[in-house]
Amino acid sequence: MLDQVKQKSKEILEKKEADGVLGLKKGPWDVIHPHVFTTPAEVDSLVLEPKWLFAKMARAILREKPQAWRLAVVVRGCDERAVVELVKRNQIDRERLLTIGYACDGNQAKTCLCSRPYPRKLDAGSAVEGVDPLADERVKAYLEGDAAERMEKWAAQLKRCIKCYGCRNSCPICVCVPCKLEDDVWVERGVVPAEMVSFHLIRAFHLSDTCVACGACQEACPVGIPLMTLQLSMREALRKDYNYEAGLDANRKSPVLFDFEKEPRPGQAVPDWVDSMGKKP
Amino acid sequence: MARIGVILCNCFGEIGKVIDLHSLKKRMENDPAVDSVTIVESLCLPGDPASAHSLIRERGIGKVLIGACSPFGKMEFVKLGLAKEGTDVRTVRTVDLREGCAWVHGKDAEGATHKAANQLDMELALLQNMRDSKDIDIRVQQEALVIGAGPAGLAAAAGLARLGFKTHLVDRGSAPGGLLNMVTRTYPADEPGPERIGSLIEETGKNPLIRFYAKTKVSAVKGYAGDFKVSLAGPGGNTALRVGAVVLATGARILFPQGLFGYGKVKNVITQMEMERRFATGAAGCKTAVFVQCVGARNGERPYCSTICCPLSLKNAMRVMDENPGAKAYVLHRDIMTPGSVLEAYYRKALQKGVQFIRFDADRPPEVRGPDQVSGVEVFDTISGVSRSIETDLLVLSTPFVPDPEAAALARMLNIPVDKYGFYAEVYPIHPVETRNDGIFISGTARWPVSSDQAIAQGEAAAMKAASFLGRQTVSALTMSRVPGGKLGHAVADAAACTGCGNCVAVCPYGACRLQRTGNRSVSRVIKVRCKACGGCVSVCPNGAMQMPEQNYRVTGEMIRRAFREVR
Amino acid sequence: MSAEKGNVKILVFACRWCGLIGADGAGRKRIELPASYRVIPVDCAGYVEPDAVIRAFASGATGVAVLGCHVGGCRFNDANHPALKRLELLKTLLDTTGIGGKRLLLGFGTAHESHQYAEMIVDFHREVEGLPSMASWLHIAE
Amino acid sequence: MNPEFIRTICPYCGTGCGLVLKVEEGRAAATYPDRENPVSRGSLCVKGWFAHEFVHHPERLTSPLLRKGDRFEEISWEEAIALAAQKLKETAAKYGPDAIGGLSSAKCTNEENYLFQKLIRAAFRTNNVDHCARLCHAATTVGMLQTLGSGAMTNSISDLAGADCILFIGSNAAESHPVLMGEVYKALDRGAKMIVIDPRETPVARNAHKLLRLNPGTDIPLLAGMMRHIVDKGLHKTGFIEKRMENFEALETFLQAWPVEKAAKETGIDEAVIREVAETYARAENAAIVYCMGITQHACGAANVIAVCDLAMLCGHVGKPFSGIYPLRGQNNVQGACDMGALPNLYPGYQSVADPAIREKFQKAWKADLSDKPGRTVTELINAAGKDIRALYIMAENPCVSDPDVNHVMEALQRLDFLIVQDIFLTETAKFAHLVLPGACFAEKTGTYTNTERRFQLLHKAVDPPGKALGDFEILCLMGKALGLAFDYTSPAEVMSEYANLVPAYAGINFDRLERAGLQWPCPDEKHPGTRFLHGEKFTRGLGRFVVPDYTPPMEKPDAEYPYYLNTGRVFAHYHTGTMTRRSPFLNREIEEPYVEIHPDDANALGVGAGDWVRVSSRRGSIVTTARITDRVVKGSIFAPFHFTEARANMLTNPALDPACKTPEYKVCAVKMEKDHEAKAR
Repeated sequence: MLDQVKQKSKEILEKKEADGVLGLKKGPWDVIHPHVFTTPAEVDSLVLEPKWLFAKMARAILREKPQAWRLAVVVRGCDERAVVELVKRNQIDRERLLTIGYACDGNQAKTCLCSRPYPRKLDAGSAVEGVDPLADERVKAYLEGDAAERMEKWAAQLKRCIKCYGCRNSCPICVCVPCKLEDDVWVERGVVPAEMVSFHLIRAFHLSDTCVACGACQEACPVGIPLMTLQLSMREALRKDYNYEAGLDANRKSPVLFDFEKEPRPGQAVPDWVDSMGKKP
Repeated sequence: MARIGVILCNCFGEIGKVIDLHSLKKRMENDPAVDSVTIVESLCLPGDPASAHSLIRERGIGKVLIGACSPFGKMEFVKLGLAKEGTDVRTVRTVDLREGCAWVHGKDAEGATHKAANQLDMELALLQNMRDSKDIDIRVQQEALVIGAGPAGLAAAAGLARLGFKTHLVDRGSAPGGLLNMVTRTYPADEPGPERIGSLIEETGKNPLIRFYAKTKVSAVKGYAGDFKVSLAGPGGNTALRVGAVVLATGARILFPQGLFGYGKVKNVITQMEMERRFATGAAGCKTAVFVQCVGARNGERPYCSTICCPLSLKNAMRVMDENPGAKAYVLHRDIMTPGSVLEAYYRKALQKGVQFIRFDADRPPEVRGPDQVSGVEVFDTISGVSRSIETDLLVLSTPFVPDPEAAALARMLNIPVDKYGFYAEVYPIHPVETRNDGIFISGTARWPVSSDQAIAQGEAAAMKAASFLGRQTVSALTMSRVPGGKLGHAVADAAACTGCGNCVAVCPYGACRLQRTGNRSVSRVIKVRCKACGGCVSVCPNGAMQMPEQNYRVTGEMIRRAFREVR
Repeated sequence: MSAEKGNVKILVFACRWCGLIGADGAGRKRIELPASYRVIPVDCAGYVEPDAVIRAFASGATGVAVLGCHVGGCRFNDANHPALKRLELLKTLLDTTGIGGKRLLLGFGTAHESHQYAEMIVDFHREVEGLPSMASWLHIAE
Repeated sequence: MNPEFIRTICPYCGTGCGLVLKVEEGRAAATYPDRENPVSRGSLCVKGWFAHEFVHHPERLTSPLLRKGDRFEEISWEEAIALAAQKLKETAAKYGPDAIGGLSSAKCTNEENYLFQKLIRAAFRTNNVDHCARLCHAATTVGMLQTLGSGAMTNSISDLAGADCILFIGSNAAESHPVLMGEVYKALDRGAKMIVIDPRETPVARNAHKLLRLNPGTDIPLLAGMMRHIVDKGLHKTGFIEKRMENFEALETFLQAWPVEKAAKETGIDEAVIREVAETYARAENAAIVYCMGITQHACGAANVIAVCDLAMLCGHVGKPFSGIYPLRGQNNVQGACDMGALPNLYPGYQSVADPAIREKFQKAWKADLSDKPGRTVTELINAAGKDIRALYIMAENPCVSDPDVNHVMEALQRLDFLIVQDIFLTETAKFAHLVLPGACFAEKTGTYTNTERRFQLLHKAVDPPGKALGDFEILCLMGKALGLAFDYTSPAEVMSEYANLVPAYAGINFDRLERAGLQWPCPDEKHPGTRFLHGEKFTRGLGRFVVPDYTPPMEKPDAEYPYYLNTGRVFAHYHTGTMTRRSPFLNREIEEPYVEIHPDDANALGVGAGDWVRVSSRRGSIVTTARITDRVVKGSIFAPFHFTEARANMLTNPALDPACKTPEYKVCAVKMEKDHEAKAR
C-alpha cells in the first residue's frame, strides 16, 4: 500500500499535477514528522503511520501560497472527509487540492471506532469494513442508561478538562479565528476545568453537522475525555432524520441550514405546523 | 458612555401593588450605569410623555429605560408621544412590568419583584451594549420593468407610464395581448378578445415612456430593490437595464389534457382553446356541444379551481346555440363556479337560453362514446340520480391554468418563492402583489388563475405598489421592512473575523448575504437593502462574525447572565 | 440525587410576533404563572442561536424555552425552520450528556394563544421541577 | 519556501512533552503535539499548544546591551564578552574568587548548564553556582539523598497509570503539569483511589476521591499520624524494612510522639479520615505519592520530603513499578540543571565537591584547580550581594519575580559591582543588569532537556535567534574562551560526551540514541535501555534509611494585624514569572489580570465583590490585585498566582529559609487585605 501511495505521489509530482505532496516523512534516526514533498526522489522517505490529519494543515499551506500553487495530500478516510467539509466551507479551493487516498486496516478502524475507514477516492490499499461505533461498549457506556447517571458520568469526565484547547486545535474542521471558546461572552476565561456546559457543549454543537468522526479531539485530549462519543448521537440523528453524513458529498450542505422545503426529512412531508406540547392549537 | 435614565411606571398601583418599585429604585440607583430612577404614577395620560421628555432633557440622559406595561399595551403610544416631544426613541427601551409580571404573578409579590429586577437588569445590559446599525440610502432607479405583455402586464405598464415612470415591457411573443389574442370573444361583455385590451395595447404603444420588447426574454437579474441590473436577450441582441422595480406578469398556460376523455385519440374531442380557434376561423359547426368541466383540475394533483373555465363554457355554450338555432349545449360540471353578481347573472342567462347543466361526480366521470369519432357521452347525473346518454358530435374539455414552464427559472433568478403548484407566491396574504424580494411585484395568472379583468386589476395594483416605491426616489435600508415600526437593524459581517463558511448565505431567506472573494479567502457581505433583520445569519455564524448591532452577542450574553442574578 | 425542585429558572426566548403576544394576553387575562421565568424578546425564533441556549444553561438556567411562530407562519419567510432543526439537534446533544433535551422547550406556533402560552409555561415549570439537578455541571460558576 | 516541521521539546513544565514546530519563512508559525513522544503521546496543555507565540515577540533582545546611567545602549559581542571577562576577572582579583557568583538556569539545556557551572568553577575556583532548583526542589534533593540516595523521581510518569492508590501532597498537577494527569486518570478509570492533600481545593482535588484540607504547613503531623496508624495496625511491610531498610527504630520512637489524635488536632483533619487514608495507601498493592511545591516550599521542606519518603518506604512502595515517589519538577530542565551540577555543593551527577577523589577527577578532566568549599545558594548569593558577592552572572533566571521578598532582592542586586544577565527578554531582573546578553529560546537551540522522569530528550533548532542574539551555548563558549578556558566545543554533542565520561550514570547516553524517544538515566553503557524506576535491586545509597523528620510549624502565622494565610502557586495558562506566557497573546487573554482567590465569607466581611480590586499586604510589601470569590480556598486563607509582574505575589512571601536546603517558605505567610477603592477607578 505504501508503495502505491509513493507511486501515486511521484506521478503527481512528475506530471506537475501538484507542486507539493503533504504527508509524513521519516527523517534521520527514524524521526517522523509532516513534510511537503516537492521532488519524486524525496518521496521515498514518505510513511503513513502514525495517524496524522492533514486537512487543516493543507488549508493553512494553501492560504500562504499563490492561487496557482497546487497541493496533493495523503489522506485516510477521515482526513478526506475533513477535506470535503473544509471545501464546503470555502476553506479550501477544490481545484487546488488533490487527495491521495489510502485505506486504513481493520485494527486502525477498531481503535478509531471508524465506520468508514477508507476514502471515497481510494488510490492505495483495499477498503475494509468499518465498525459501528454505537455498538461499542465504551461508547454505549456514555450514550445509554439512566439520564441522571449519565449526566454524572459525563460531569466526572469533563471535570478532568485542563482547558488545553487540544480538542479544538486538533480538530481538522475548527478554523474560526477568533473562536467563540476564547470569548468571555460564551465561556468563562481563566478557569480550569473549563466551564463545563458552555465550553464543551458549544464546541460539540458547532461540530454537530460537520464532525467527520475522525477522533482527533479524543486522541489529543491529555486527560482522555471521550469527546468523539459526544458527537456520535448527533451524527446518528442527522443520518436518521435527513440521511445526511458529513464529509461524503461536497455538493450537499448541512440540512440544518435549510428550511423544511429545501431540506425535508426523508419520507416525511413538510409539517404544516409543529407543536412542542403535542397538542394542536 | 451616556448614562441611562430609568422611569418606573406605577400604573396607578396596577404594578406597584405587586412589585416593590421602591426597592427596585434603591437597587438600580447603585448601578454605575444608571443616572437616576424616577417612579411615576402613569405615562400614558395626556401630558405624561411631555413631562417624561422634559425629565430626560433636564438630566441630559443618553438612553432611557422604561418599566411599565407591555409593548402591546400603551407602550407604543408612549413612545410615539416621546418621539413627538423630540426624544430619539431608538434609545428608549421598555420592560413589561405589568402584563408580563405584576398581572401574572399577583400572588407572588417577592418573586415578581425579583423577576422585575432581573428583567430591568437585562434591558439595562441591552441599552449598555447595543450599537446602531449604520443606515444607508439608496437612489431608486426611476424606471420599471414589466415582464409579460398580457392583460396584467399591459395594465401594469400603462399604469406606471401614466404616473410618469419609464417602463420596459418585455414579452417573448411577437405582439402584446398574451392569451387574450387566442380568445375570440370575452365573457361576460361578449366582445372580441383583443378589443378587451385594445385600448391598453394602443395606450402602451403610443406612450413614449413605454418601450416594448417583442420576442425578448429576461436572461439575468442582479441587484436589489431600487436598483436591479437586468439584461434582456432579444432579436436585437442583449440589452442592459437598471430598473427600480420589476412587475411579473408572465401569465400561465392552459393544461393540455393528453389522454383524458379520449383527447388526442377520438376525433372532435377538443379543448376550449381549440374551440376558440374554431370560432375564430368561422363556426363551431355542430348540432350538439358537450362541455366537460374540471378536466385535470380539482383533483389530487391540482386541487385548485381555475376560476375561468365555468364562465368560459357558459359563453361558448351560448355561442353554439346562437350560431345555429336548434343546436343543443350541455355543460357537464362538478359545481358551477360563477362568483359575483355579474357572473351569477350570466349563469342565469345561460339557463334561460336552455343550456343544460348536468352535475357529475368526480368518482364517476362521463364516458366518451367513440371509437374514433365522438358520438356521445354517458354521464351519471348526481342530481336526478340516473345515468344519461347524450348524443353529440363535439366534446369540449375545460382544462385549468397551469404555471408557465419557464416560471420556476425566473423565480430562482429573482429569488422569490413559488407555491406548491408553481405559481408565484405573495409575501403575505395582506400584501397580495408583493413578494419576498422587495421591489418585485406579481400580478395576473402568474400568481393565480384569474380572468382577464381581474388580471388587469392586479396589473394596476402591482403598478401602483411599484410606483409608490419608485416614487420615494431614495429609500433608507432601515425602512425596507413590512414590520410596523421598521426593522431592528441590519446584520453586519465583521470582515476580519468572517471565515467565509457560507452558513449565512445558506440560511438567509432574502438572499441578503453574499460571499465576496478576496485573495485566497472569501468573506460574507450583507446587502443591507435586502436584509430584514430576522437574525437567521447571526444564529448560524460559527464565531460571531455576523452581528445584529442592536442586539449583538454581547447583549444576548449579558442578558442571559443577568437573567437569574441574585438580587442583593 | 437532588431534583431541580425549588431551583426552576426558565429563560424564555419569545418571538415578538407570537410568544410575546401570548405573554401579553396571559397578562390581560390575569392568569397566575410561576415567577420562575425570564423573557428575552427576539424578532424571530431564527435569531436564537443554540450557543445562547447553552450559555443560558451554563449561567444557571435549568430550562430554556424558545417560542416561535408556526412552521410556515414565520414573518421572515421560514427563517424559523432552520432554527427549529438546529434546536432539535441540540436536544439530541443535551440528551447525550444526560442533561436532558426536556430542559429545552420548542414552542412553535401555539404561543400566540395566551392560554396555550400560560399552559406551556406552567407545564414546562412542572416538567423542569421533576428533572435531576445539573449542579454537578455548574460547580465552576463563581 | 514550503513550511518545515521540526520536532522539539516543550519549554515549560517538567513533564517534557514533545512538540512539532511548524516553521514558515524562518518563523515558528504553529505548534502541533508530537505523536511519537513517549511522555505526551500526542497531547499538550494550552501552554504547549501556543509555545510558538512568544518566540518572535517584538520585545525579544536582539543585541548585547550595556548600561549607561539609567538606560541601555547596544554594543557588539566582542565588546560585551571582553567587558564581561575583564570585569569578572577584576572582581575575582580584587575580592577573591568567592566574590563571584553564578545563577544557572533550569530553562537552559543540560549542555549549557554543564558549561555554566564548569565556567564558574574552573575559571574562578569557586563553587558559587546555583539555580532556581533551590527555590523549588532543593528540599527534594537533600531529603531524598539522605533517605534513598538519589534526589530524582523514583519512577516514570507512565507508571502512575498502573498505581492502585495515588496520593497527591501539595501538588496541583492539573494546572502545573497538566499532561501528566492523563496517566493519573487512566489509573482512576482502572479503579485506583486518588487522595489529595492540599489546603486549597485545586482542580486536582476536584477529581479526587478524598480531599484533605489540612492547615497550611502541617504536612509532617499528617504524615506522621498516618505512619503511626499504619505501624499500630501493623500494615507496614516488615519484610521489606528488614531486608532493605535501616534505622527503623528511630522512626518508631519518633512516631510515638505522634498519636493520630494529636495529628488530627494539629492538621485540623478528622482522625477517622487520617486513619482511612493511611490504610488505603498502605493496603494498596501499588501506591504512588505525587508531591510538589506544597511539600518543599516550607521552612521544613527537607523534613517534609523525608516524611514522604519514610511513608513510602514504610509501606514498601518504593523500588517497584507503578509505585514510588514523584517529586514533580517545575521547570522543563530543572532536573537536568541539578544533574549537571549547577549546585554549590555538587558536581555533575551529584558528586560532592567536598570529596577529594571526585574533585581530583574533575580537576584532571577540566585541567583546572577547583575549590573544595561548597558555594553559596541562590538565596545566600542574593543576600550577600554587594557584600561578599560583588559580581553576579545570571543566566536566564528572574529572581526579581520568582524569589521571595522581591523588594529585598531588588535592593540586593542594585548593590552589586557588576551584574550580567543573559536572557531572551529584558526581564525585571535584567533591568538591574550592567550588561545584558541576548540569549536564545527553546526553538532556537539544539541540546537536551531532562524531564521530571529523568528522561534526556533532544530539542532541535527550528529558527535562528532574533537579530544579533546568540544561543546560550555559543555565548558560554565565547565567555569561556575569554576567561582562558579551553571552551572550543563545536557542538552540544561534544559537551554531552564530555560529561557522559565524567558521570557513570550518563555513560551510555549520546545524541544519536536520544533522537527518537530519549533515555532515562541511569544509563551506564551504550547497550543499556535506560532506567524506568530507581532503587529496584538496592537503593542508590545501598540501604534505604528512615530519617526522623523534625517538624517546624510555619515561621509566620496569621495574627491580629495580618489575619490571613497567603498561599502562592501557578495557574494553568501562565508559567512562573510570565516572561514567556504573558507575552503570548492567547495565554495572556486567558488570564489578563492578577488575582487572588478569596473565600466568600472573608469577601463578605471585607465587602469585596467578584472582580473588585483589593490591596494585599504582608510585613514585606503590598500588591493591588483583583478578587475572585470562591470556596476553593478555605476561610481565612487566600491564594495568589505569582506570575504577574504588576502584582508580584513574591512581594509578600516570606524569605525564611529551610536550614537544610535553603528553600524559602513560599507557601505560607501572613497577610492582610482591604478593598482598594482608588484602583477601581483605573
